[in-house]
Amino acid sequence: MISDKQLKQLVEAAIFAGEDATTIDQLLGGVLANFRLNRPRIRQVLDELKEDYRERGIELVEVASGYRFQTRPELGPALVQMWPDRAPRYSAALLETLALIAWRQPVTRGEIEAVRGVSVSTQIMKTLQERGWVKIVGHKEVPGRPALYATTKAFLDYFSLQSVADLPALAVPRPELEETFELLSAEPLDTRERDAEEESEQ
Amino acid sequence: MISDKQLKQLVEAAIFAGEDATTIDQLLGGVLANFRLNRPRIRQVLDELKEDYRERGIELVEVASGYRFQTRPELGPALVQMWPDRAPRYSAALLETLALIAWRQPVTRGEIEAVRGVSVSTQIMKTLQERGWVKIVGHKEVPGRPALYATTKAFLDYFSLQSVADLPALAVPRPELEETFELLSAEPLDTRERDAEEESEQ
Amino acid sequence: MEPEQVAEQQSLPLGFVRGEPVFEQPEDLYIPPEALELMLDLFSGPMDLLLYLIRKQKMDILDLPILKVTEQYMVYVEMMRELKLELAADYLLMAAMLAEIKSRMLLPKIAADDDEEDDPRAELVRRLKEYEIVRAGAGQLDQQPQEERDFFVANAATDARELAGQAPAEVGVDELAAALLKVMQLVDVQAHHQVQRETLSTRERMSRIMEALQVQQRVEFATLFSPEEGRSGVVVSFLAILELNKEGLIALVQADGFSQIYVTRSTDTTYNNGNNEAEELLA
Repeated sequence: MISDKQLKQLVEAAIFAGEDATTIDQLLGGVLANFRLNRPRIRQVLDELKEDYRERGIELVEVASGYRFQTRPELGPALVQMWPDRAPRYSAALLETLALIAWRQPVTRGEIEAVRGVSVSTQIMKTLQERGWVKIVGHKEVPGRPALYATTKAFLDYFSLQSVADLPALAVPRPELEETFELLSAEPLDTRERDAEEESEQ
Repeated sequence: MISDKQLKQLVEAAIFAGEDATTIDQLLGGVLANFRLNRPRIRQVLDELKEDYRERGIELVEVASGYRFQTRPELGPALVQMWPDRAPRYSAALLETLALIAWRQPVTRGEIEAVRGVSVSTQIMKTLQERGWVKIVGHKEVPGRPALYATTKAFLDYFSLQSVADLPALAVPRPELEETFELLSAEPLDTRERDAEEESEQ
Repeated sequence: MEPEQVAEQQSLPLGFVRGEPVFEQPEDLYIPPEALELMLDLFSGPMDLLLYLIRKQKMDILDLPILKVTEQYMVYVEMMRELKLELAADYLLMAAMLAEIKSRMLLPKIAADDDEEDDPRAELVRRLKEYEIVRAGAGQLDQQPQEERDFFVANAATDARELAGQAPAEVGVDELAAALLKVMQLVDVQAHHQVQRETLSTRERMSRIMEALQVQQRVEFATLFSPEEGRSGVVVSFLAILELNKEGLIALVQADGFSQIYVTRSTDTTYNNGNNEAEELLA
C-alpha cells in the first residue's frame, strides 16, 4: 500500500527526474510498478500537483509526449539573462554517442554504454534530444523498459545527409589507426577496452 | 521593485532551469540583475524555498557548486526502477583511484599506481574524466611531463559532498599538500582543460 | 585503524565455491580455480590482498607479521601463476618485494642501534598505511548518496533559452564521421571504415518502423514497403523487419494462414492496465 502523500511525492519526483516528458504509462510501469494503481488515480494526483504549483515559478503541463515541469512563461524574459551568449561546442563524448546512436539504432542507453565502456551522462541524451537529432522511438520489452533511441530527419537535414548510410563514406580512415586495428584483430573482443585506450592516448 | 512572491518565483525557476547547480552570484548577475538585491536577501529566499519543499518529492540542497533541486533520498529505490539503465555501478578499482585523486591531488598516474600497487587502467582515467569528476590541472616538471590529476566540483556534486574533507578517511591533513598547492598556484591553469570541462557539461 | 574497518575486512570471503562463501583458507591450502578467479575480482590489487592477509592474522599493520604474510601471499601468487591468470605481474612485483624484506629480516642485524630506521618492513608498512586510507576513502565514497543511484537532479524545461537566442553549438559532418570511425573501432574491428552501407540503412529503417509503431499499435506488413523506393528499398525494409523481430522489438502476427500479416510492438504484459491500447490509438 502507498499513502496519498507518498504517491504524490513519487509522481512528482519521477516527472522532475525524467529526461523528457513522462507519460502515465511510464509512471505505472516504472516508479509505481510495485503498487496496484489505475490511470484515474494517477490523473487525480497529476491534477493535485498542477494545483500545488499554481503559484510557483514552475508549472506542471501536459505536452504531446507526456507531463513535464516547465518555467512559467511570464518569467522567460528575466530568465534569459541566466544564459549569456557564448559559442558552445560539442564534446567528443556527445559526438561519439550521437554517432553510435546513428550506427546502432534503435539502441538503448545501456547498449551505448556497453560499447563505449563508460556511462553516458543524462545531460548528453538531453542535449541530443533538445537539438532534435535523437528521439525515443519505443521501449525495449525487458525489465525497466529502457527507451530505444534513434536519429531523426532533423539530424540528417542538419548534416546534409540523405541517409545515415552516407556517413561511413565520409569517415576518412586515419593511417595511425590501421596499426591499432591490426593489433586488435589478433585479440578477442574483451581486450578492446585496453586497446581503445591506447588509441585515445595518441 | 520586485515583490517577494516574484523574487521567489524567479529564483525557483532559475534554479530549476539551470543545467547545473546555481550559485547566488549567478542569480544576482543573471535573473536578478535588474534589481538591487543583496546576498542576505537571496539566502532568505533560498531558506524559504527549502521550507516550501520540505514535504515534497524533491528538495532544495546546497552542493559544492551551488544550489539545486534533487529528488528526496528515500524515493531513490523506487525511482531507480524507472530508469534501471541509468543506475551506475563503480568498481572498487575506480573508487580507489578516485578517492586517491581526491586525497592526494594534484597527483600523477604513476603516483596513483605506487599507492595502489597496481597499474591503473586508462579506461578508469577516461571514465573519470568523461564523467567530469577528474581533470588534468597541469603537468609535473619531471621527465615525460606526466599529467597532474585533480577532482572537480562536479565530483563533489555527484557524491553529495561539499568538500573532500567530508570523507572522514581522507580528511587526515597532509602537511606536504600545502607545498604542492603553492607550487601549483604559481602555474596558470591550462585553459584548454577548463574549456573542455565546460563543453562536456553541455 | 578503526575497529569497524577490521571487522569489515574480516568478514570478506576469500571467494565463492558453488555459491558458498569461502572465508577460511582450507587446511591443505587448496583453493579451487573458480574461487581464486572470484577472489581476484574481490581484491583490487596486491595491496588489498596483503591488507586482507594481515587482518586475517588479527595483527596491526605496524607489527607486520612479515614471515607469515609472505608465506601466505606466495601461496596465492603461485596458484595465480599456475592458472596463468592475468594481473599476475602486479602481484609478482609485490611478491618480490616481500621476499626481499623477508630475506633482510633473516639476516643478522649488523648495528642494532636505530631499529626504526633499519626495519626492512618500514617502507612496506608506510605504503600499507597509505593504501588503507585510500581503501577506506573508496568505501566511504561508495556509501555516499550517488546521483542516479540514490537521487536524481530535478530539472524543469524552459523556453527562456530560445528567447535568449542562444545559438546551439555548431558541428560539421566531418567531425561526426570521425566520431563514428572512433566508435566503430571500439566495437567491430573487421568493419571499421567499410561498415556496409546496407547495415546502416537497415538500422535507420528499423528506427522508422519502431516510430510508426509508436503511433499505431500495429501496422499492415505491406504498408512498410514503398514500391517507389525500388528493389533495394524493399530489401532494406525486409531486412529491418527481420532484424527487429530477431531482437524481439516487434512481433509478426497473422490471424490465419492466408490473411494479412501485421507487425506489432512486442508488448510487455506485466503492467498493461487494460485500456492503454484504446487510449494510444486515440492519441
